[in-house]
Amino acid sequence: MEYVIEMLNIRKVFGNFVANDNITLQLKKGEIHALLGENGAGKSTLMNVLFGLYQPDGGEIRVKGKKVNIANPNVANDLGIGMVHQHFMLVDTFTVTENIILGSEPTKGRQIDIEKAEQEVRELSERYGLAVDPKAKIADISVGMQQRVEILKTLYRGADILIFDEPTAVLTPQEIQELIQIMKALVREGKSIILITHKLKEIMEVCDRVTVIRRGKGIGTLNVSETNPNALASLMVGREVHFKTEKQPSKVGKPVLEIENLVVKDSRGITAVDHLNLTVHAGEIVGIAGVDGNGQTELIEAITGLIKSESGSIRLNGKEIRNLTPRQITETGVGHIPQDRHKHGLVLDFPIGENMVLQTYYKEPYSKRGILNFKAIYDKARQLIQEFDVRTPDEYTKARALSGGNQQKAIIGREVDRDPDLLIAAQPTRGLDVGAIEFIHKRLIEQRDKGKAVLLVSFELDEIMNVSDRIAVIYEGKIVAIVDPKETTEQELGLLMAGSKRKEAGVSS
Amino acid sequence: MLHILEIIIPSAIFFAAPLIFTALGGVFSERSGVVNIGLEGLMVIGAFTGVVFNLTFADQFGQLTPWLAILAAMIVASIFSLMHAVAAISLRADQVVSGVAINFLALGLSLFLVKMWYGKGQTDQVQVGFDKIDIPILSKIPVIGPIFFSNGYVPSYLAIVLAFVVWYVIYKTPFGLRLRAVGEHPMAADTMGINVAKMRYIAVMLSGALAGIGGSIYATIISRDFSHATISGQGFMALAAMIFGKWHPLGAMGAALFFGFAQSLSIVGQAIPFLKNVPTVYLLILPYALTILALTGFIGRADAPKALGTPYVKGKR
Amino acid sequence: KEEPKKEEGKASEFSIAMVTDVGGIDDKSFNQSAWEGLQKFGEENGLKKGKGGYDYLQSQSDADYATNLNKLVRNDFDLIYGIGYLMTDAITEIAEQKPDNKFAIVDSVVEKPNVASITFKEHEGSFLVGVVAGLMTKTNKIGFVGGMEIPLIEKFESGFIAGVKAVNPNAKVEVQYAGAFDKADKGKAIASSMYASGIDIIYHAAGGTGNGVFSEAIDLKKQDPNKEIWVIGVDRDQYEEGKVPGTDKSVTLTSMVKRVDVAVYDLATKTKNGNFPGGQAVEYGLKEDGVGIAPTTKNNVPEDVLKKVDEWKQKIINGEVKVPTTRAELQ
Amino acid sequence: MSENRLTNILVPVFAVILGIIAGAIVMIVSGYDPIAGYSALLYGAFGDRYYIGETIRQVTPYILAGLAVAFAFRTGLFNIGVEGQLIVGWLAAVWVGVAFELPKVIHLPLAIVAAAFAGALWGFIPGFLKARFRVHEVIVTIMMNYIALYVSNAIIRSVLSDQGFKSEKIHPTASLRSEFLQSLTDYSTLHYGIIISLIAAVVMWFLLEKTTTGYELRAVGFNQHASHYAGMNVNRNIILSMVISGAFAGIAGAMEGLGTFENVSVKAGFTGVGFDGIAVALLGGNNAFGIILAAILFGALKVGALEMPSAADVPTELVDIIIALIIFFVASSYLIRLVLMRFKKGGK
Ligand SMILES: Nc1ncnc2c1ncn2[C@@H]1O[C@H](COP(=O)(O)OP(=O)(O)OP(=O)(O)O)[C@@H](O)[C@H]1O
Ligand SMILES: Nc1ncnc2c1ncn2[C@@H]1O[C@H](COP(=O)(O)OP(=O)(O)OP(=O)(O)O)[C@@H](O)[C@H]1O
Ligand SMILES: [Mg+2]
Ligand SMILES: [Mg+2]
Repeated sequence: MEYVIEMLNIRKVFGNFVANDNITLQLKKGEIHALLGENGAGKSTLMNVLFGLYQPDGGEIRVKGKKVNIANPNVANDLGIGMVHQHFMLVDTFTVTENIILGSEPTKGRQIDIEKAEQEVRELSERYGLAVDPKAKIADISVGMQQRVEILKTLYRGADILIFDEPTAVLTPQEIQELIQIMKALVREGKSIILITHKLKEIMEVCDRVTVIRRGKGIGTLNVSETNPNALASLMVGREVHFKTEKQPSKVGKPVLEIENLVVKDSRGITAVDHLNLTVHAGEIVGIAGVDGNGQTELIEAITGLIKSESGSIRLNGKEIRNLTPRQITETGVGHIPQDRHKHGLVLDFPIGENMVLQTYYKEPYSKRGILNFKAIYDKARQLIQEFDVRTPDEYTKARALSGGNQQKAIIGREVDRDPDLLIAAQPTRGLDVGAIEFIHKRLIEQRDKGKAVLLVSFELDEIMNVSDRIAVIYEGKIVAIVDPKETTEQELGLLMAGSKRKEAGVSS
Repeated sequence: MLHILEIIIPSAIFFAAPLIFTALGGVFSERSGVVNIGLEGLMVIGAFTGVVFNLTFADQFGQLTPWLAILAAMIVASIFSLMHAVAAISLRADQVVSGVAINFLALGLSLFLVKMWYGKGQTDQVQVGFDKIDIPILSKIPVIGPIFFSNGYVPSYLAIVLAFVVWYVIYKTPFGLRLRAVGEHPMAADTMGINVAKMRYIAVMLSGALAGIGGSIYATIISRDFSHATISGQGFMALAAMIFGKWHPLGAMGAALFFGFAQSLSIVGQAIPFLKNVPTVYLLILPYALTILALTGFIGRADAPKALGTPYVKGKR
Repeated sequence: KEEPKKEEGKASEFSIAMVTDVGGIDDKSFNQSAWEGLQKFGEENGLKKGKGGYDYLQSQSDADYATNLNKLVRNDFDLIYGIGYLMTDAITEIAEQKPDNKFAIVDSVVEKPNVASITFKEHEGSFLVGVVAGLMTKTNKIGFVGGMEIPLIEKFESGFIAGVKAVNPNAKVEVQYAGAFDKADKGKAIASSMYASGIDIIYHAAGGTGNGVFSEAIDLKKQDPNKEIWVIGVDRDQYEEGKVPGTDKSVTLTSMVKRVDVAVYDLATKTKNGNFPGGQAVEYGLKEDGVGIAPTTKNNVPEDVLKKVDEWKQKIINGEVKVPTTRAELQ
Repeated sequence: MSENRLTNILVPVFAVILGIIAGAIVMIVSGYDPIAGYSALLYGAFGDRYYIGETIRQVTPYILAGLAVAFAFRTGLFNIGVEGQLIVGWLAAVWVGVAFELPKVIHLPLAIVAAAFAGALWGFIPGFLKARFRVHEVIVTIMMNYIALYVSNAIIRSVLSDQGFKSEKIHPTASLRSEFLQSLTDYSTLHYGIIISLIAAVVMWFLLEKTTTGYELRAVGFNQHASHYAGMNVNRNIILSMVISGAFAGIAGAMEGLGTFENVSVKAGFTGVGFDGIAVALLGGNNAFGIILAAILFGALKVGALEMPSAADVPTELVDIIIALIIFFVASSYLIRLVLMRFKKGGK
């Protein structure tokens, strides 16, 4: 059996914490090999070791049978190893081409030969079907294209062993399908791929074998054809996991959120939300399905007051809240789990405790006559940490030190605890493992069952289908259809999201 | 009117030249992600070295002395900037703190040495300086010639040429691309096999070299000696020029020229008849007020390199 | 460091010390002059430098004046000088606190019984260099560059203008203030603009800012050796500062010297002899040789002009001519 | 946790020790006697009650300038304009001190408030421009320093005196000086300002750490987006931060105007206190208690240095070198931490 990569008994320790405990992973030539594990299981760490970003504290690495010492990413590049990182490694202010050639620039004299570079990028992108605009700035292109740039970076360097660290977490279903096709094409070209993903469906669809790790330890490697999602999930979590969250039929009450003819422009002044109408009632979860960039972000930011809208009306329990300040809107009874937890959700340098009162710090009992009451704040924090299973050494730990999943649980705890009439959840489970997803879905449904309105925005069709009571499809800033999840299919939704079909009947509701 | 320009422009250029050199140094350092509040101190070192070299070797090197003095200032200041580099890059120091330390150290050390070597608080005056020149041919162009190409100093023109060179280096060469990448997203650069620390070391030392030139030409052309007051605030003005110019070499040059222009306007203004009765204070604050107005009115916000000020630690997210 | 002469270093000697402002004892200006006076006195009286002899302390900031003066009091110096008008308040205060100590202040007046005040008639000296400028100008345009707009510098300005006008009513004097004593770049820019506008003689009373004036004049002279441009120095003989490299010429036309050394020496001698003029303000003018023009003036100024200068000097000493000290008096 | 705190305290202590050792090496290398040098330094700072008084007097504005820099720093802003804010504060305090005749209980506080107000105004401008136009506060504060210098000089000449170079002395009712403190310290210029600056340190600590406003300011300093999301008025907080920072700086000016000098004179250049404040703040780790200690160190070094040339023939500049090295070692605390960690591991 020919292995292109062998990571044998790899051990990696951070301080006193063992992130990788004698993990073994062997990659065959021409296969797509999944690496599966909970958040914080040590997947990224293991791959960073392979890519030369970390040095292992034990074990050995062989590339094509030869023992190697990967001291830095340069060595990895030379060995033909390329990595698409979980958090994109792109320079926002550079063009696509500049990002791709960075570090091995073609030159003409002393100068970068940018025309030649663009030509090469264009050729490469055509050859692998990775559509990119070589002259576009990274900041101006979609997440999907950014990812294609990441892949091109590795191909440009001639990598034949590719590591994808959670590439699909940030993609829309369409983009995921495209990526799957790309990976298959790459394998046909003789490349080998390690794929990290939390989506078992994807593993079943494209992978040949899967290695499961749990809490830093290797659990084993299986052939995908000989296993199933349920088995994989329990292997990785160590217990039974339910994919389909159980829920009672909804008891729909009066309208809580009513949006009429809302118009919002994005930061570049282009109309992003275009005369949009939507109603969310008490006791229901409305899921917004749509391809990224169809106005979801602007819609939510307009409702929560983060940006100003042009015209229309937004009423909460009958009260007009359009263009009020975020504070006024929060106080009217809106909770918001933001899409970008690092940018909006948390003050990463504050302790968890202080983050837990980010919306309420100025109110009793946390503040009296302008003076903070730390006892009340940290009592509350301890209670939420307990209730929402936030894994942290203590409530004084900086939010920065928590893993993404736990940061997310903290935010959800904070928002749900305020018991808002309307809870807006934007991509609440992005990048989280199945266990954490299950937990968060339960919490959303709990809110609904308490008679609150929930507005869920997600690119994950699974999530939308599972959790929502009604699905509103957004396309080019308008709600183009309202469908019942029980009466629709992913195919139909996909078509609606692509704007190729309209379901006029539902629109007015 | 033309006559006034013939006075204002050359003096704006000579005033701006030290700022241009130093601000270009700042551009290198900060583009690589290292804050450099220490520009002032690096200029001090440059001025000190330039003057001391000039005084010591004037007899040996004759007319070549000021040029060699610049070279010496460049080398010494870039070695001095190594302290900032070590602290900020290898020792993960707070870059502002280490820059402030550079400022204190530069002034303290150079005055200490002046006292030791010359037995007094300031050096003697340098005897061999740069000559004022009219650029051949160009200075003969009507209108433009007398305004831009007469009565100038070679280093002043070099400063302007250098700004274009730096622009070329930063925007057109692989080195520049890597430098900017390191300042925007060091981890991305790292994964592309670029040695982040090395790039930053080079950038900081370049900033030392250029600030050294700035300081030494200031001392050689303008003050002609070195004392505690020789460099007093020019480094901060250069820092302001760099930010004003949005971390862009040509922008920094433009901003420095703008300062120079405002400064000489405030001086020539005192001689313009209808401004005679304006109290001096208005003319004194003119350059600074103009800068604030310009920033507010039409320059607007500037975005610093994203990784500016953050030490790069491998594997840290 | 000079070896103290042992046999003369008796403890009972009269000791003197001074506090400089931030300029230090080599500021090429009044601090340096004062220190020279002190040194001369010390050497002539066989004192050694340091405690019990003659000494100085340099201030790093305005806040140090009082501390430094007090330090000298604590070190039992018999006569303590504060050099510069900036020290007025500090001397006033400490003289009050230590009525048994003797103090002196230069360039300012402090009315305390234990303080002797030394001031200079800078306007008189400036008048003389004004006469030189008025007679020497070819363009009838003359410049004055001041450091900061304070009464002291106004004395220079007024006296100078009066001197120019006295001999050459057609000459115009342009006045500019740099706003600081340590901005050589501004001095240079001002000089550049003045020379470019046809001014051929600049009198500076601007300390370090004046360095810029010299550097501009020298550079212009190097560029075109036939150019007739001049600088008039201040406080000390600034002939050397004006030396054009590669030649034996200097752009320094003359200098208005202010003999702080003479005054300081004088006072020390009087005090040693038991004639401390406490509570008095001694003003040093032309008559007392406290101000005047530098001896090097003859290098660049012809005999007949020097003769005229002498005539005016006599008139001032005789009281025939009264030199204004402020712009108001100048009118 | 507590081990961490110990390291945090040890780091500056080591930095100071290393700085002093390095200073000694510099003295030896350049042929001076380090023991004589340091004895003179120590004597000049704490040698007798007079010197102690002078040291405390010097510490007073350092604390306030340090607080001003630190306050802005903690909220994500770099205030290089403390120098200018101090100058206008000084001017305003003396103005009130000269222009009014009031009972002390009203006059003194009024003068201090005026200084705080003037400093706050000087801080407001860069704060406002940053909030409204996103203009970088570093440039504006640098420019405002020069404007403060020239404008206050012009006002001293034309308003506070008749074309003179200094104002009249303030009325005793506005003075911070006291016979008692002077007799205690043998006529040093020590004044009650030290109490005010210590109170200011407590105020800063309390404001930032204990109040709702402080919570907002810190949040905005760390993450403007999250603060906006949480309903805070980001622009208001930026302005507020600069205003409070400026007020501290203004009060530092009042200490000079109402205590040390009791008047204000035309300045030939910057006082340097504002720039030293940056170093004090950084050395003090931007926290109130640390700033007090750093200011004491700074004040003692500065005042003590004056003794070195006459007593040990060492140039005063040596102290600047020592200060620089201390700051440098604090900045490079990572190194010290590493060594400390080694040490601990070895010890176990
Ligand atoms: N630089 C670091 N310093 C300290 N601990 C770290 C560091 N990087 C990772 N860890 C620890 O190692 C564990 C594994 O992290 P890793 O990023 O490999 O997890 P992962 O499996 O990729 O998780 P996810 O699914 O969330 O991406 C984490 O729980 C974290 O506590
Ligand atoms: N500087 C650090 N010191 C200690 N631990 C760190 C540090 N940086 C990262 N970590 C660890 O890394 C982990 C973060 O893991 P990671 O970012 O993979 O989580 P994630 O769920 O993938 O987050 P995200 O949602 O942002 O992708 C945390 O568990 C944290 O303990
Ligand atoms: Mg990961
Ligand atoms: Mg993750």
